[in-house]
Parts: sequence; C-alpha cells; structure tokens
Amino acid sequence: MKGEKNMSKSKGYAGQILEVNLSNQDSRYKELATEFCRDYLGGIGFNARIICDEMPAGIEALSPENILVFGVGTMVGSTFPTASRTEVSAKSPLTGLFGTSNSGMFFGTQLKNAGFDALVIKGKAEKPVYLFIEDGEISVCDATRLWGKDSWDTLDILKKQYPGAEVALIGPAGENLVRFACIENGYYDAWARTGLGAVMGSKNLKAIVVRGTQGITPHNVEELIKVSWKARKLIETSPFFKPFQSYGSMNAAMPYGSFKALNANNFSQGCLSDWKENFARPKVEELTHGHIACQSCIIACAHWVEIKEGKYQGLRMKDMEVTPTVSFGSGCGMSLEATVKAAEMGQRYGMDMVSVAGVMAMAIELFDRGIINQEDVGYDLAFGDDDAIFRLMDDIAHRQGLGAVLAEGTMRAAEQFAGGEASAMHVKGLEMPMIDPRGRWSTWTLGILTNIRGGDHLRCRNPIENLRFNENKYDFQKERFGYDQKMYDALDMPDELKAQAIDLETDTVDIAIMSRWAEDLINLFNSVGVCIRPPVEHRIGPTILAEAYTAFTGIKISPIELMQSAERAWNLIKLFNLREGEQPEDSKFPHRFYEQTVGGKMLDEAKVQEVLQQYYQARGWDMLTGKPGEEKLQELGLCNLT
Amino acid sequence: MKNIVIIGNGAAANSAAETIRKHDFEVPIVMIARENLPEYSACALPDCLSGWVDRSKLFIKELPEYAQMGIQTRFGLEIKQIDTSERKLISDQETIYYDKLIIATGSRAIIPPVPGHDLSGNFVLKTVGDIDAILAYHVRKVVVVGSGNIGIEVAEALQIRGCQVTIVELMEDILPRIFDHEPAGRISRILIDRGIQVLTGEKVLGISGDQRVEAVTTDCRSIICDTVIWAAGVKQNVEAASAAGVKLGKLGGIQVNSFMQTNIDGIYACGDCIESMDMLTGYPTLSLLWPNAKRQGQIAALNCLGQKAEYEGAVSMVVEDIYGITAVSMGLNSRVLAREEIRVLEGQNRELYWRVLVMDDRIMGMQTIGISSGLGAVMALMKKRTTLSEFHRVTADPHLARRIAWYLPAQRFLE
Amino acid sequence: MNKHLIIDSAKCTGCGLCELACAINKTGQCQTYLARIKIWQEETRGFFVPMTCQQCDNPPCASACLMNVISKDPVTGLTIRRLEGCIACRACQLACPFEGCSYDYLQEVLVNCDHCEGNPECVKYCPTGALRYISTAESMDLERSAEAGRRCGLAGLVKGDRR
Amino acid sequence: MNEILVIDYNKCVGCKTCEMICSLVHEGVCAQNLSRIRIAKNERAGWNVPISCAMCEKPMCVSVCPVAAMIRNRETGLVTVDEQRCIGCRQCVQACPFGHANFNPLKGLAFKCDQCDGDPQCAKFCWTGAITFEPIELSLIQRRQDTAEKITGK
Repeated sequence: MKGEKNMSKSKGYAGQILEVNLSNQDSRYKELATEFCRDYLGGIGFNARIICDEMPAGIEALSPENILVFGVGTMVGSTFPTASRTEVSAKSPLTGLFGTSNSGMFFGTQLKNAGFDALVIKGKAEKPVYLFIEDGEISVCDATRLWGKDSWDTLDILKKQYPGAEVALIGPAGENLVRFACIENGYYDAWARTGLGAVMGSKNLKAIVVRGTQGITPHNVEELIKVSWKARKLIETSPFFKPFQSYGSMNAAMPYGSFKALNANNFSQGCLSDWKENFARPKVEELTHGHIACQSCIIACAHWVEIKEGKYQGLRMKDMEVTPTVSFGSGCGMSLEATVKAAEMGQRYGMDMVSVAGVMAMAIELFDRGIINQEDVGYDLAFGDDDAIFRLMDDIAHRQGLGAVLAEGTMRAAEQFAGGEASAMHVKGLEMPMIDPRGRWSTWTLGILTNIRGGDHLRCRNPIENLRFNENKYDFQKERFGYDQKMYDALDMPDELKAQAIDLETDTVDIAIMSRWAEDLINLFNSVGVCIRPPVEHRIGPTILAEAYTAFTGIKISPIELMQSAERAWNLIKLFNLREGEQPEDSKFPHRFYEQTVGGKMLDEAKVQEVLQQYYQARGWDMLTGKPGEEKLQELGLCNLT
Repeated sequence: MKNIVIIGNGAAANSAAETIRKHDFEVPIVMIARENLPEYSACALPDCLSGWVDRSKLFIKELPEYAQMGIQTRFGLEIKQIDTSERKLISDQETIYYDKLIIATGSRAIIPPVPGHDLSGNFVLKTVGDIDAILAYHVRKVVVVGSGNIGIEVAEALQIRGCQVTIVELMEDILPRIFDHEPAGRISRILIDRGIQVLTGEKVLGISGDQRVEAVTTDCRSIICDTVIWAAGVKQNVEAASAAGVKLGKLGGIQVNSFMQTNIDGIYACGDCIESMDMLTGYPTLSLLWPNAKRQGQIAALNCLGQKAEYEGAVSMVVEDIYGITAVSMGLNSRVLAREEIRVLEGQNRELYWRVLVMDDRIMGMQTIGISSGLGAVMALMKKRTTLSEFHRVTADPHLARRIAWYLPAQRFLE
Repeated sequence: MNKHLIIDSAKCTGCGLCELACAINKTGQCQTYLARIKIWQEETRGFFVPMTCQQCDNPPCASACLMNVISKDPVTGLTIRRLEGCIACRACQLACPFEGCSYDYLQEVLVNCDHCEGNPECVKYCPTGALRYISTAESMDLERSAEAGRRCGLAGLVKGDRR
Repeated sequence: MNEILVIDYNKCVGCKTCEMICSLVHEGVCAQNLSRIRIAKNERAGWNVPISCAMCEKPMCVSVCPVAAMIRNRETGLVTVDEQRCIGCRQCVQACPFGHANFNPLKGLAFKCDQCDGDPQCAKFCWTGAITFEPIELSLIQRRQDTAEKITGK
C-alpha cells in the first residue's frame, strides 16, 4: 500500500479516506471516486456526506455511535494562498445538531501528505489512546500517561516524541466531557465550536498525531503556480488586506466596538464604555509584534502577544484574536491582559472560548440577579473579577461544584436555574459570539440565525461588508453597500445575482439574497480549505477557485457547479439537522434582543422573521418551516434524509 | 525504441541488461553470447579450481531468469558480422536486427605462438570450459606462465590440489602490473613458503614434448612438467566490431567516450573489450576488472535509454587471497608512476603492511598485505581525489571528524 | 517511511555494548570482531564513532561484488546478501567507505547490518542514545530544529515587526 | 558568486509557501519533504527559521561524500548533487551541521538547493522578505544599517 497511492489516483487529492473504529482498533481505507470529489469537493462537503450516510438518526452525541470526521480542504497542501483549513465534524454534544468547526495551521497538510483526504473516527476505545498516522499507516497507541495532562504539556511530550508531526488533541475539558470542549490544533489553534472535543473525549481519544512525507501531485503545475500568483495579487489588492495583516481579526472589532455592536457583560450593554481606550488599536499595537501564518498564508493575521508588565507579566503566546478578546474582555468585563491569560487557560484546558465566556457571563449575571449565590459557587462572582473568573474556568474544565452544571453549556445550564433562560445567550444551544445584532443589523448578523451550527458568526459574511458604516438606516431587509462602481464590478458573483443582491442606485445590499450567497461561498471555502478572512473572501470568488481546483485536481468544474457543490453540502447539513430534531422556532435570537435596547436599538421579532422567510425563499426552502424544498433537493441531486 | 541488442553475457552485459530493465519495463532486450551458459563469475574460477567453491556456485543467474526479466537470449551464437548501415547482426544461423547495440564481448586469454604451444597440456583459464578441461586433464606438475592475478590464483589453487607448481614470470617481480617491488616480494615469499617455485625474470622460449607437454624451456633452464597454464595476457574480442568500422584505440580495445558511445551512432560498448579512461591519470587504459565492467554496463545502458550518465573513469581494485592472507592493490602502482614524483607512505604493524603512493598531495594508489579493514575509506578518498591537506584538515578537528566519520579509519595509513 | 540507524557520535561513550549486543544476537558469541557495527575509537582525542552499514540506496558494495550476491530489498530498502553465494573475496569491504561490511569468520562470509528485522539490538542496548532508529526525515527534522534553536538563541525571542 | 539566499528569520511568519513552491517547481509535487528549503519551527517558543543551503566555502557535504557526488563549482560557488553518482548513503544529511542537505527516500538520492538557476522561486514567493536573493555585500550593508539604527535608536 505504501507509496502506491500517489501514482494512480486523481491528482490533487491524496485519494483515500481513512476510517478507524476505536472499539475494535480496526482501520479501513476507502478510495475516493471522482464523482464524489466533484459533488462534495472536500472539507465540510466530505464531512457532511460521510456523517449523513453513516450516522444513525437520533443517537446521543457522546455515545460511541457518534462519528468524528476530519475533512481536509481540497486545495490544502498546495501553493494556493491561505489554503490550510481542515473541517472537523460530528454530531454536536452542545446543540444536538450538526457540529462542525474549521481550523488552519498545518494539520491538514500533514494529513494529506500522510495520504488521506479525510479521517473518520468511529467507536470508543476501552482505555485512553492516541492515533499516530504516518504515510498511509495508522497505529493506535496507549495514552494513559497523557490522560489528565493539559493540552500544552501533552503537546510538549508528543512533539518531542514525533518531531515534525502535527497534533490534534483534547485537554482536560474534553476528557471530562465538558460539552463545549474543543479539539486543539497545536498550541494556539483549535477546532473550537460545537464541543467536538467532548466527542473526542467520549471516544477516549486523547490525540491524533500526523506526520506525512508523501506529497501531493497537482494536475497542472504551471497552471497552479499561475493561479496561485493571480489569487495572491487579488488578495493583496483588497482594501481589507493591509488592516488585516496589521491587526488581524481585532481589526473588525474596532469599528464594531465604537458603534456599540459588541457583546458587553453578557449582552446587557452595547459595548464597554472604556472599550476604545483599553481594547482598541493603540493597546493592540502596544502588546503585539511579529506575525504567525498558517500554511501558504500571505496575510499572517495572527501576532505574538507579550505581556511585559503587570499581573500577567511574562505571558507570551499567539493571541489577540477578536474572539477571546471580546468574549472574555467585553463579555466578562476583563482587562485586555487578563483576556490573554484566559485564552491561555482556554487553550490548556481545551475549551471553546466563546462558549466558556458565554456560560461564565451567564453565571455572573445570574449571580448578580441573585439566582445563584456564593454558596452555590463557593466564591463571589462579578464582571471584571479576573481571579474569580479563572477559578470558575478551572471548575468548569474539571466539572467541580457549579462548574459541573455550567459544563453542560448555556442552554442546558440555564434550565437548572429558575429564570435562568432570560440570561442564556445562545441560538440553538450554541453560545452567541461577540457581535450584538442590535447594534448593527446586517448580513453577518442574520447569518447567526441561519447558521447550520447554531449561534455563530463564521458561516455567513457579506464578502463586501463595509465596516465603516455602522448606522443602518434601512429596514431589516437591507444594509448599506457603501462602495463605488469599481468595487461592484470587481466582485466575483454571477451578474444576475449581483444585480438582485446589490442595488447601486439606492446603495443597498439585499440581506436575504446576500446571506444565501455568502453562506454558500463560505461553505465553498470550507470545502476547498481556503481561509475566510475578509481580504480572501472579498477577492477570491468561485471563478478563480474553479480555475485553481481544475489546475490542482484535473477535474473540470465551472464556477456555477462549484457553488452548487457548496450549496449541496449546506442543504445536506440542514437536512441532517432537521432529522436530528431542529424546529423552525429554534431559529430565533435570545429574548433579550427583542426586549432590551442597546444604544437605543432593539430587534423587531416580526421583521427578523420576515427577513428569515425571505432568506428561506432565496434558498428554495419552505418559507415557514425552513425545510429544503423538493425542487431544490432534486436540483442538487439530494434526496430527503428523513 | 524498437529493441536493444547486447552482445556478450559477462558482467558488463548483464549489468547493462539489468539497468535497462530497472528503468524500462517495455523495451525488448536481446542478449547474444558465444557460450551457452548463464552468467557466471569469472573471478571465482581459480577458487573453483582449488575446490573451495563448487562449480555450481560460479553461476550468478540461471537460464530461466533471463526470460523472467523479459530478456530474449541467443546463446551459443557467434556474431560474424555487424551491418551498421542496416543495423543488423549476421551470424551463421540467423540475422538479428537492432535499434541500439551494446557490445560487451569481453576478452580472451592468449597463448603466445612459442614452439609447442599447440601440444596437449597447454591451458588458459578464462571460462568455465577451461576449468572443465583442466580438471579432466591429469595435472601433476604444472608451470604457470605469467603472474598476474589469475596466474597467482591458479598457482595457489593447483598447489592446494596437490600439484607441484612453478611460476615463470618475465618481469623482475610477480604481479608486476599490480604490486610494487616490496609488496610483490612479500607475496612471493608467502608463495615460496608454501612450496611454489617462483622464477622471475625468465622468458619462456618453448615447450617440448611429444603430443603432450613434457617440459618448458626458458632462457635459464628447462622445467619438467605435464601441464602449462598460460596466464600471460588477454586480447580484446573486437574483431567483428572492428570489421564493421568501430574505431579501436591505441591499446587495442574499442574506443568509447565517457558516455560509452563508440564512433558509430547507436552502438555502445562496455566491459573488457573497451579502452576506458583511467580515473586517476585520465589516460586510456584497459581495465579488466569486474566492478569497472559492471559500472560501464550501467553507464552504457542509461545512455542507451537516453538518460545522460557520464562514466567517472576506471580505477583498479584488486583483492588477492593468498593462502588466507589478503593482499590488496588499488589505484596505480609505482611502475605506472615511474616518471612522476611520488611520495611513499609505508608502514607495518602486527597485522598489516601498507604502502600508499601519493602524488601532488593526492592518493594515487595503495597496496596492503594483511587484514583489510579501513581500506574502503582510503579507496573512497582516492576515488574522490581528496588532497591529503584537506584530509588532515578534517581529521585534525574533532568536530569535523565526528561528522565526517568515515575518514577516521584511513588516518593510520595517511599520517 | 524506512527507518535508519542514525548515529550521534557526540553521545557515544565507546562502551562497546552495541558491538556485543550485535555479535551475541547474530552469532551467539561475545566477540566484538563478529559485530556488524564497530566503534571507531579515538580515545586519545576523546570521541568515539560507531560505524556500520549505511544502507545506501545504490550501494557501492553491490557494484563491487564479484558474485552479485548483494542487492537492495525492494520492500524494506535494506542492503541484503545471498550468503551462500559469497566467496569472501572482500571486494565489498574495499568498496565500502563506511566499514559497513564485516567478515564473519565463523561462516567465512562477509555480512552487513540488517536492522535486526526492524528492531535493532544495538539501539536497544545503547545506554546514551547515541544510536537511534528513526526515519531519515525525522532525523533531518531534528537536525533542522536544533539548528534553528541555535540561531534563535536560548531566549527564543521573536523580534519580527508588525507590518 | 555574487548572490546568495539571505535569510532573515526574524521576518519569517512560518507560512511554508517557500516549501510548497520549491517542491512544486523542482519535483512537480506539493510536498514539504521534497522541498530544498525547509522551515524549522517551534510553535511554543514562536520561532520560524527557513533553512536552505548556505553554499559554504568549505562544505562538509562535499567533504563527506564518498563518491564525489556533491560538487562545489569553484566559479559559481554552487554546491550541487550529481544524481548519477549519488549512492544514497545519506552521509551529507548527517554531516551538514545546519540540516540543509535533504534526502528523497523514494528516489534514494540526496538533493539540495540549486538556487533555481539564478531565480530562486522561494525568494520570489516569500512575501515577508525573510528570504531574499541578493549579493552578500548588499545584505551586509543593510544589516549594518539596521544595527546602527538600533544603537542610535532611530
């Protein structure tokens, strides 16, 4: 088997899916068919199809029947800029729906170089194990000595034992089945959302060590180099490029903060009053230096953070991403330096930082409201009390005291307290991210509602979102375009759809139509493994991706077909969610957004529902229930899962 | 490409065939040889004569293996004529067309035309057939004419079989093309100690006898014997090639360039039948050694397939096992370098005598008698043409020496 | 990925355990002359270098062999010998720069290291970690990261500027 | 030789684009292991160091090669591998003190940076400026300047 794979199979892909059953330590190799590749591309597409096909309906997420899939994006391991992403999916223990998360760095490249496009993990090991995959061979190794260690210590051991290898692993939170535990991707990255770490923990799987040396043969080398250059030039000319390179994702938070559209103290305020002084650009500039890139990235949006003075002096890590900063900083009222410490703890314990911050913010609010007290917690809780928050984090990771309840996630924990529901900020069980839809209604915020994985901001984003314009004077159906004709022309979107979505005369964007396009586009990115950072999403459209895909794999595909493949996966996941019990009424924001104002603004439930219906219509789904229509399913070649 | 025809079945021919197969599974290969035998190792023939190696062990391949490798064989066929214009080979039985031709016809042992050279009891040792002939003959007292490596080995082999052996050598020392005076003397003493008569500086004038050999006459004496084994030199099998217009060199072998190409397009040559360049001197030489033939076969095959491979040159490497004592000579000896200014590093310890010839700060040759460890490094240094100052630079610095560890065993010879 | 014996001579103390382990495992005798691995002693200069067959991919010993008994195993990538054909002419020893061929006087043939079927005894016995059995890629990775570590210094600080 | 690959590891962000493009250009494969330039990284400590051949004046790979397959061209200063001669003994890999020499296990051959015949693709594709191809003098001037700026604080 060794060495043979590279020769025969379709180019670009490694050509095989590895399936491991931990219950009997059995592994199987499945070859990829060209049709499967074309229809599902890779990454999330592969994951969706595999999970829908092989997972029985209605299983418990933390049971051995759950299937964990690592799907490497198609373009990963090529020179295409920012192609580094791997999607991990399973049934989510947090939402009970399709759980999926995306991360970059070098894990995907190694897995593909080791000869696999996807890794499917089934069953449950009797005792703690880790997987070691190298060049087409897999071994299941004993992980008893690693169990209980935090993820950084584990990584230190494994990286020493397997130099040059990439490691996906869980920390104590995953071992303790904290429902929002994440799978760590190396030291500083993670497949964080939807609690996939708990799935890994439930399988007694501590880590996956991957080392590959085989390489991937592109179909057309010259064409690939050419299209890589082209894509690179495009990304570099995006107006979002420089700001992102300099400030990373914090760049987006700055305008959002100043326009009071950020979570503060569990969404009770629009934004912290001292946001600008303590969190915005000058502070970020002071603390960060250097750049860190994922595979083939030309942006390198991540930076090194070094805390040189104060309580957290000496702390040094890759950080200052917007997510932990806002979730902990603004959401729990911590200082910027303390968010770095919190991020470090989140990494070590292996917990999704948005979720843990969300559930802690709820606990603090419940404490404030008097629903829980010092006796329940063991100590006082307050927004901005760093030490108490760190203690609570520790409790959650180890399921001690109140932590045991909070470790169940916001939705489940809220049910344990009378009146807790009012403080639970989640959509479909997944804790809300840092953006407050009341502050600014946009395609992005509608995306939180329509997201197939619950309350999350990363699966729908207007590729030409104009961050400068916070004020949305239009009713819920539109947001402001705010650019000139040149920008309109440069946008890679079918002309007809572009005309429908963007009205240059009124300078508006139709949120429902743009939502659908943006979701499919991001799903496409997650399938081919390209990063969704704004400069990329802005410039890289289906046209150039189709070129790159064909050059890399040799499979001929048009931009339309490419978008359709992405749409297919999205619809498939929706069908899976419906099968697993998603109800139409789940697609709504927490009550607070309809009842309390921030900055004098509030959501209108009826109007939100109206936009939602328009979105369903744009998708070809049933307007009331949000069920994918027969016609749509036929168009995509899918049959109803139920 | 239609096909590749290889004439010969020796080391060079087989190495060429194997190399072609390694790189190309498709192209038809035809091998033509005069002997109807699979490949055997000519170097082990004396060992076979002594009885130490079984006759069956001589064979490296078996006949069915050729077919398994996809090689057509035409053994027992002698090519009489090569038609280079129509690219065909003509023999008595059939005509074979070729697209690319590799000539690896090797060489044959010669018997000089002295009086009585045609009497029964005159032998050479070059092929398995010669062994069979010698063994079939009742050998009691033998004169070995010539003391190249074959001569010495045959003498030893027959002495082990219980024969009374005399070596007659024209030059001053035995093994004249291989060893210098001093080590040759040491080897000679070993032979004499074992009861072999070594006569140097004597010329064989004739052989007397009636039908069978009865005595050998030299310019000093007459030696009573029943057998004469001629180890007095070889001649390249180049007649057919030469007649077809393939250019020969001054030494009598086929002239090739460093890509093993002859002057005629599509015809390559390798092995004993060619004149190759000496790696150390750069002059043409007749190298009759197994490893060189194999390497030349590889080079010819690669170039035949269109891959450019250049031959780095022939280098002499002779290992003699003389009654369990290993004598090694590599590179050039001081006779070859007689006109040059050379430096000799000589030494001796309990287990080994060594002699290193250095010219222009580079190792040009080495001869040893004794245990052979550590010589591989000197061999590599010689082939690499590493200067001694570079060698000392590396070995003097422990940091470098540890990294370049294989230099270390050579230290004791080169200090 | 094929593994190899990677030798870190800086760690070798010259204890000779590898030689003994090899000889006992291969011949049943405690005789270092029979070992396929040999320690080159530089006692006076304070270092020792274990030397053994390097498992070349196009081995010079095979080209030199007069009996064609040396070949490469296509599966394991090892240099293997058909010992019954060996006439102990020592040409391989002369062609090998690495002292990789050793003479086994019990069998009267030349032998080389065969990695003990993927579980080398010498590595097991080596008390200092001078011998390791890892893939070339891994050893290259280690070498590179050691070099990178040296360049970055002990502080390991990143000094890059934000663009 | 005038120009060399000048590597400023302080600028490297570790995106490994150079590895990808190198293997793609030389071998037609996207494979880190077949790249002539490699990035050694330590995620925890946060360093990324591109490592490629330094084209030493007294190269250890050339010294150690037992068959003279590693050759240093006196005029250009380039150290290259002669694939026909290479016996795949991996001595160069072990000898190079920087971990620069590479080995292709499938072909059984050593390989190393050849500076892409004067147009190194890694330098071309490196967007950070960590890898540049310039005359050594020029880079020295720049470095002196940088040091001077650090000292004077300007």
